[in-house]
Amino acid sequence: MRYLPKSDSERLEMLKACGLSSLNGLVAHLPPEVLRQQDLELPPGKSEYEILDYFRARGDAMANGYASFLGGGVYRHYRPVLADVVVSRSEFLTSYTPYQAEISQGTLMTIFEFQTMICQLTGMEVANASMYDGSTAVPEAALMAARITRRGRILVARGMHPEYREVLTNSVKHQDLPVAEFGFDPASGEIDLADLESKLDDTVAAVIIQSPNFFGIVENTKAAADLAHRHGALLVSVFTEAVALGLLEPPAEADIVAGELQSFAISPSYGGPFAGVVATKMAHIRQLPGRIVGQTTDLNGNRAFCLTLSTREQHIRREKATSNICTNQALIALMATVFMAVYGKEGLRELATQNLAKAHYLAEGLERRFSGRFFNEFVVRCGSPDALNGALLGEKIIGGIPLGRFYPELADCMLLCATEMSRREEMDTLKRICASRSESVLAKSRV
Amino acid sequence: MRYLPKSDSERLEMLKACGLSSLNGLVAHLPPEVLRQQDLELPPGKSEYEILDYFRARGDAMANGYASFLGGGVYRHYRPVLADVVVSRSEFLTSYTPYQAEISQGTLMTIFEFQTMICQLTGMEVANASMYDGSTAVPEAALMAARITRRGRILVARGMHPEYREVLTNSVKHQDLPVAEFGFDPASGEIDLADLESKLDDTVAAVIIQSPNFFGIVENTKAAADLAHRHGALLVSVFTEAVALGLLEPPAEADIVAGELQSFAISPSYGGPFAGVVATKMAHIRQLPGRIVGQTTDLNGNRAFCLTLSTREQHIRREKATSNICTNQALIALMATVFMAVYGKEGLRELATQNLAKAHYLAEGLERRFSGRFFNEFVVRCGSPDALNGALLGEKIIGGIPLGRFYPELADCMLLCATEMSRREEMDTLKRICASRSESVLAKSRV
Amino acid sequence: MVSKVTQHPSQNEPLLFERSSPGKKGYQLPPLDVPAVDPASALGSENVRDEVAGFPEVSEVETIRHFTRLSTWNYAIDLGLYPLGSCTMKYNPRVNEAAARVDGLAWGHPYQPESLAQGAMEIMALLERYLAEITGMDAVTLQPAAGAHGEFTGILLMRACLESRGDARASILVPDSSHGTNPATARMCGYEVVNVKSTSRGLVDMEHFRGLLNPSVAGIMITNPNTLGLFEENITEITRLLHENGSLVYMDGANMNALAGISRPGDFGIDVMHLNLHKTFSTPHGGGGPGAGPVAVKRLLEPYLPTPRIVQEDDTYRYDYNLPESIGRVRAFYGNFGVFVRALAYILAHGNGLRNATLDALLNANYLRAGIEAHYTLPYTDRSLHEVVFSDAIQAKNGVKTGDIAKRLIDYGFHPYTTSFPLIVPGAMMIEPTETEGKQELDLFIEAMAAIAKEADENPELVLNAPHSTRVRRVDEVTAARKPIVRWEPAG
Amino acid sequence: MVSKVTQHPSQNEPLLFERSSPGKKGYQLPPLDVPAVDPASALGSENVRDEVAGFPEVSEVETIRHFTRLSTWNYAIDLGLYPLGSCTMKYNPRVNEAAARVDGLAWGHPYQPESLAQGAMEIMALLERYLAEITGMDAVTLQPAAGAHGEFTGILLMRACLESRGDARASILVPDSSHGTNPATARMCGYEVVNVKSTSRGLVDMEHFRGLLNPSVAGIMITNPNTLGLFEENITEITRLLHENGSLVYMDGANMNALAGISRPGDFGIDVMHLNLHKTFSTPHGGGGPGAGPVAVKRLLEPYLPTPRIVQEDDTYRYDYNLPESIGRVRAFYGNFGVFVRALAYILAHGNGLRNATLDALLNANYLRAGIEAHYTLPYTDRSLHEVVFSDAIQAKNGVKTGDIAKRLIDYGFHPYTTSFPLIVPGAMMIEPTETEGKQELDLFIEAMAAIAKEADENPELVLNAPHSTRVRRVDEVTAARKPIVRWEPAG
Ligand SMILES: Cc1ncc(COP(=O)(O)O)c(C=O)c1O
Ligand SMILES: Cc1ncc(COP(=O)(O)O)c(C=O)c1O
Repeated sequence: MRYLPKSDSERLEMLKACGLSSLNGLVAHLPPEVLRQQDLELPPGKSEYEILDYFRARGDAMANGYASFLGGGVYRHYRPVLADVVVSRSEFLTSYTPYQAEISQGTLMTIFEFQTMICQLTGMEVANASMYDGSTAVPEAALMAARITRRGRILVARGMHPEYREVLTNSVKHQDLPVAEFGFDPASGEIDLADLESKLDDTVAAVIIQSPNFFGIVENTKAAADLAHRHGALLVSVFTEAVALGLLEPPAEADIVAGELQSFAISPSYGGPFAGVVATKMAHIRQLPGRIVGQTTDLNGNRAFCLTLSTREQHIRREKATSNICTNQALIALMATVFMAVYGKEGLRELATQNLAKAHYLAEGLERRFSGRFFNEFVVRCGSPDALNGALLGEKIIGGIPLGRFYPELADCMLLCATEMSRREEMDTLKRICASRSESVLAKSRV
Repeated sequence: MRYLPKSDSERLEMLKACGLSSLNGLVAHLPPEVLRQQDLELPPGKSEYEILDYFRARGDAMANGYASFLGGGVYRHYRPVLADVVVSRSEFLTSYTPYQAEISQGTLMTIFEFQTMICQLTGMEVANASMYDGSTAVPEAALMAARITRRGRILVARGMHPEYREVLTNSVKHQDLPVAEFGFDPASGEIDLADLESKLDDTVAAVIIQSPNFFGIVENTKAAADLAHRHGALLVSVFTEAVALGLLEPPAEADIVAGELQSFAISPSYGGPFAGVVATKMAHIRQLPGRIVGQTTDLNGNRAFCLTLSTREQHIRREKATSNICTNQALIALMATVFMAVYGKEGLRELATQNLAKAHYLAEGLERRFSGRFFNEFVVRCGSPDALNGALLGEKIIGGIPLGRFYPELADCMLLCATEMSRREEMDTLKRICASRSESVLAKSRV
Repeated sequence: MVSKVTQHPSQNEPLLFERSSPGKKGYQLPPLDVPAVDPASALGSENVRDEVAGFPEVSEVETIRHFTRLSTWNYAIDLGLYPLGSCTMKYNPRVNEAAARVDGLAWGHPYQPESLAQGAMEIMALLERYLAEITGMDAVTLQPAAGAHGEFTGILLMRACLESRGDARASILVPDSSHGTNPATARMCGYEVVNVKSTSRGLVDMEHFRGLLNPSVAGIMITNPNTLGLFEENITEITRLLHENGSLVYMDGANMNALAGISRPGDFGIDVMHLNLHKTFSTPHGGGGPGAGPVAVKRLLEPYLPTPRIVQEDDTYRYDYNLPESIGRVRAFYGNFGVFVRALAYILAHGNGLRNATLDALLNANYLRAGIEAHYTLPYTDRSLHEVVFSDAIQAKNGVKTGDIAKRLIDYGFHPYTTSFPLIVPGAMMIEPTETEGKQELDLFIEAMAAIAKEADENPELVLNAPHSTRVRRVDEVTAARKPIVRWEPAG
Repeated sequence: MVSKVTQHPSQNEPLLFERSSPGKKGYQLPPLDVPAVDPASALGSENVRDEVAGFPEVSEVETIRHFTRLSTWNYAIDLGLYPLGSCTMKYNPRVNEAAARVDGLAWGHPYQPESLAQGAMEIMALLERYLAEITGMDAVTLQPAAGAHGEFTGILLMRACLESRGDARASILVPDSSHGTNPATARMCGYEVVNVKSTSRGLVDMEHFRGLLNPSVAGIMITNPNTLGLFEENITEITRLLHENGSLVYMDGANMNALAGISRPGDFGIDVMHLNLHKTFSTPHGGGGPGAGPVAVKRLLEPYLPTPRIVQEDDTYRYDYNLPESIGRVRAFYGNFGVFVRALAYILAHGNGLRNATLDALLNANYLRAGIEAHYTLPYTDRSLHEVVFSDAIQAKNGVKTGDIAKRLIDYGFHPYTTSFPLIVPGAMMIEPTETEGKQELDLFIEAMAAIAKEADENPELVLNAPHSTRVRRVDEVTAARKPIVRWEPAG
């Protein structure tokens, strides 16, 4: 087998060195009842050509050739060619966590750069090396806030991604950290500050908001922070669309920022692998979950980098660790790092500006459900989202995310997203179909 | 512009160091009549996304989704994933010719391995580092033979690839080296030894044959060599289908072997870049064209490799060089090297055996034009090749190469090729269409 | 004489920020095909930042050079043996990378209609089925993003099951040789951690274990083979006793590379376990991740698996969200799909020959053990499976610790083994070669270990100051932690 | 103090053959879906070999490690400045690699029907058009595989044209600063080579040149800017005189990186020229190739261009083989198509901004020149275009030659410049930075050159024995040539 670099004669020689005469001797000491006698019910091993053919055929059973206006936490953005080039370097792809600093400076320095750029984007002072994804970064931030404040309640905005909210609730459930929600303004789609205020008290560890929120709407982070802080709670600001940070004020008033970097050169890849991150103020660094790279010097006094503050982590602290996370999403975070390097200061802004323009072009003429200011996603009222999406599929367009599943009160709405990749013709087609449908609905209602 | 790593302020600073104040100052000394005033009539520079879109669209205007039975010097073979992985390494992709041995040992050692494996495959004792392709390797071999024998005439088999023959004739035309052809046996498709013998005399520098020849037929290299040698001429053996060497006796009786390695993990790529090679006996090494890597030692006595015998080459010998070749096809030869490493001894044989089986399956039931033994290509008589190919295109099959363009006497024939990639169903479809057409031809002729 | 490695120039490179200069560009966007929108008016000027201060400005060529140069400072599997115990650093087949980049898969959006997602769903369904077959379990969720996340999910499943019986119970048993994620996980699921001692042979101390069993015990998190590379010979007895106690058995499957095709956890009483696709199933570690930590369960835990689950109806796959007893999502979307593609590609490549890979992994570990045994202390001497743990006891007498020997291995051209784990072995040297190493590479490692043992004896300073050949010398981790500098800031 | 580079471990690796062991495999083929055929009976047993004796047998993981390790022994553009004069080692954009791998293009067969090849044909037609625009010529053939092959093609075209006038003539003028391929080519086309002297300013000696003109002169092969990086200021006069003499003018376009967007050869009297797509147009050198050497001609030479030519009719491209005056093919198929894709991608990226790239290339060369001038002899002092040629005259007094300085540059982390070319400069040091270098990298190079000049003065041995930091020390090229070992053979 091509992955096994041994000839049979080498195997025999090696067995001899082990005092054995056959491969079975290697497992002869296992209790007989645990030794499986049958072969695994798997097909015979395949060649790489068959394997590629198999996956290509599966790929063909996906949405090739469709335009798409899906967002909702996963965004279609151009992926600079360099991202794949860099992560395909064996030295990044096939290396382990950089515990041995002297032969891992490459990975360590890229993480240090990642941490720095996340700080620059978010207005925080320290970022970790990555979390599994945005959704799992949120409960980590919540737990962090609970440790910092020594309080035991979380308030989360209903405008945060519904799956993120679900993950949050499920994840902190058994750590005495009940999660309550506060609403959004039914007109603007922004957080309902009054509702938040009414639910805040001195047991609340953190208020969690997302901006732009699930509806694409830019939240008033400052106001939320003020409210939270007034009650001694922390503000956790969450982002799912990192591109927005190229244009929006950084959530510097927040105490913790948790987010998802999928938009930064990371393939949608049917939902993962992505890269989450948690960033905060230096005051809270010892409560951060996950790995952190720090700058130091070597024996000769030269600049060097290493993993640091590992006494927060499970491999040192076991049950007292800040998190159980071990493997993170390093290579994916590296893609995001390459993305940030490629776009840079001007590029990220131009990219964000293009997203803004595309989404506003798309929104023009559609019936927006909320009045709040939006970045590259927005909610439209469209009667039956499923029916509209069906009509769009006929034009090889994947429409928006029907919102009824997540928000029963928005059952007649869908979430549409446009990015720099959305083409004007596609958007025009979508708008045409929308218009013709609402006319025909109108026509029918007239009958 | 993203490929220009300078800011404007850096440009100014650098200009200052050159005693200039503007970029135009760099060309101010050119005669005014040569300075172009207008901009180039090119479109504005494009982003990488537009560039990729452009080429993807061009790729869609090709033969995606078609099965193909084309061969004739370019073969469809599986390409091991490692080939692209290796040649995508920056250190191979973006390095120059390894003149500076101390920082080029990687390239040098792979070429040494390439040369060795070519020798093992061909039965020769030395191979060069690569030629442009098979077709241009042939005139180089012819010129080499002329230098070695100090004779001035070439005999080439009509069964050699017609485009190779044309390149040969055109290339040696002005070096007092007339090229004459000898025929193939109209029944077997093999070289007509009698015709060859009749044309041989003591002015002939080389007899050039191809095996398997353009019709896919295995030639009697030994007999041709005997004849050539009897008249003091050299035998040059050419191959276009390197996979055949996994199964066929090496042309060790030849004095020079010239060939094309496209079959070894090199994309058909609409005809290039490919990798040619010339190999020979050690006695003739100083007449070889192109680069050669040799083994030597470094200052410390350790094994090292370097380009060697460069006194044969144009950069040293100028008009007295063995060839004018400079840039060769190193990276493409590296793909072939990786291919040979991946397949190895057993693999190349199994691959060749599969090709043999597929081609013989395809041939079964078709009307073969020649009786000679064939490897993975063969000639079928099919009435109108264009009409048959048209019918096949309707089934998304690209049929064979119509031979009339190259051999008027074979105007009712096409050259078909099957490789390990040819699928039984596709072959069955081709055979079905062939059969139904010849029936309908029969039917018509009956009317 | 180090025959594995030689020094060679390696390019220096500053931080991106130190390469930056205002106006340099590494990007270009296609021209906007819709009217421009003024950010301040669309978003409110108070919401629009002036710039991302400090963000780099570099060109494309500098970017590729930057990362290419940095890459050359790393060790990697593609460069040589990476014998990190417990990490299963095996060859990452490149065809898997190609598979994961197939357009329709890489650009698949998790919310695209199921009718346009059948390819991805089939991949997930097939991977679930194969993992169930390999582990001998009944059902699988692919959602968890890594091993620790799988543990978390698994313990939530146990908890849900116990809760459905009316009592979540209070504690989880964790052998003292276990990985740090185990106790950390138990804690995150609201359980107290109770340590189980190991015997002098390195196995669960059955007496101690029996003594710990009581009605408050929710279950155990057991690693088998354990982190010493030893098969828990009493595993059927252990699972039987726990089940009798009304407890459930979680297995940390990080060491499945020792069992695949040989023995199935489902057949020796395991109720729930995770797999590390980035270990056993060859997906690349990528400098720390990503991974995937699918959780396999017996029927009794199936109702609690996270939402959604994939179900097949005729030839069509669909998501089932209607799972009233489910613990719900542990992650947005469906998991690290790109990692699933790679793992499935790996399973397809070996197919029913997976057993041969396992046997080669065991052979390599035992061969290394045999080669090194003369020079280092072997605290536990039962037959090793996929890894072997030595201790630095002999060398420590000379002041040379496992960490020093590890650093010296670097000079010999190897990535070190895992140091200081498992905790029950003082000065542990935990070595796992995996099956994708050839004899030549292993022989060089044995040679290096022998040479270092000699150095530790004759010239300990040499080892204590290692590495000597790297572009940075031994790195000061203490200062790094004491005065954390965790981001670049402009000078002055 | 070398600030560019530091030593670091680099993996050793034997030859593939030394890794080989019978039975190891790196491949697997899909099962044969047709009946097996016995080779001996199908091919004749006399035609079937027993085995490929000596061929390697290695596994996949060993193969990738083998080539990955070897790769790390190389220098590369992606690692740093590669200032080889005359070679135009510029950044090779990675998007070009992606473009060349687009399925329909990479799998295109040269004989597939024209109706299924329109994509490739459009690419070639567009590239021809853009190259004609950039050079100011009328028609282009893409067939030649490299620069030298382009020269060969171009001189054949000249010859065909002259023959059509009844006299091919006998000789070709070649300036003494020309590249070796020029005289070698002239010779291969049946012409005698007549050298033209250079003046003390490094330009064509007009007096000598005029004296050489006579009716047997077929033409000239001139490089402009010449290999000293200087523009031939009398170029219009030269071309005029040749045309008056009934001769034709070939331009070696290897140095087009100095002219693109600035000056067009077609506008200063050139009749035929080649371009090196692997220089000016950024396609990767790949350790020696592949390249492509398109030839651009004026109308008068168009009838002779190789067959086939692409012609556009309405929206359709087709091949025209009916070219009675053509010199015929110089290569099978249509040329190095994959290289065309890359070059076109490059042109599309710069578009009408190509001029800016050229100016930056000139700026870089002049900046290096200004930085180095104080330390080395500059034999020709006219303003440089894209490259500058120094000589080792000062250092040679101490026994330190251009080759030694080159080797010492390696210790400073750079690939050397071109040594010993052009031949008219004794001890030449030919430096071409290209436009894709930033100021930081150039400053380091200047620093290194200054430091080496100092070393050559104060400690020549240090330079004479360089490089000191590489995995192999200076390589013995003399023995290599004296006793050629050009293939591996089994020991014993
Ligand atoms: C034994 C063991 N358990 C659990 C884990 C945690 O797995 P992960 O890193 O994928 O979260 C590891 C990983 O190192 C391990 O070795
Ligand atoms: C001035 C000059 N002419 C011609 C050539 C030959 O080009 P190629 O190597 O592409 O054959 C070169 C290449 O080095 C060159 O520098």
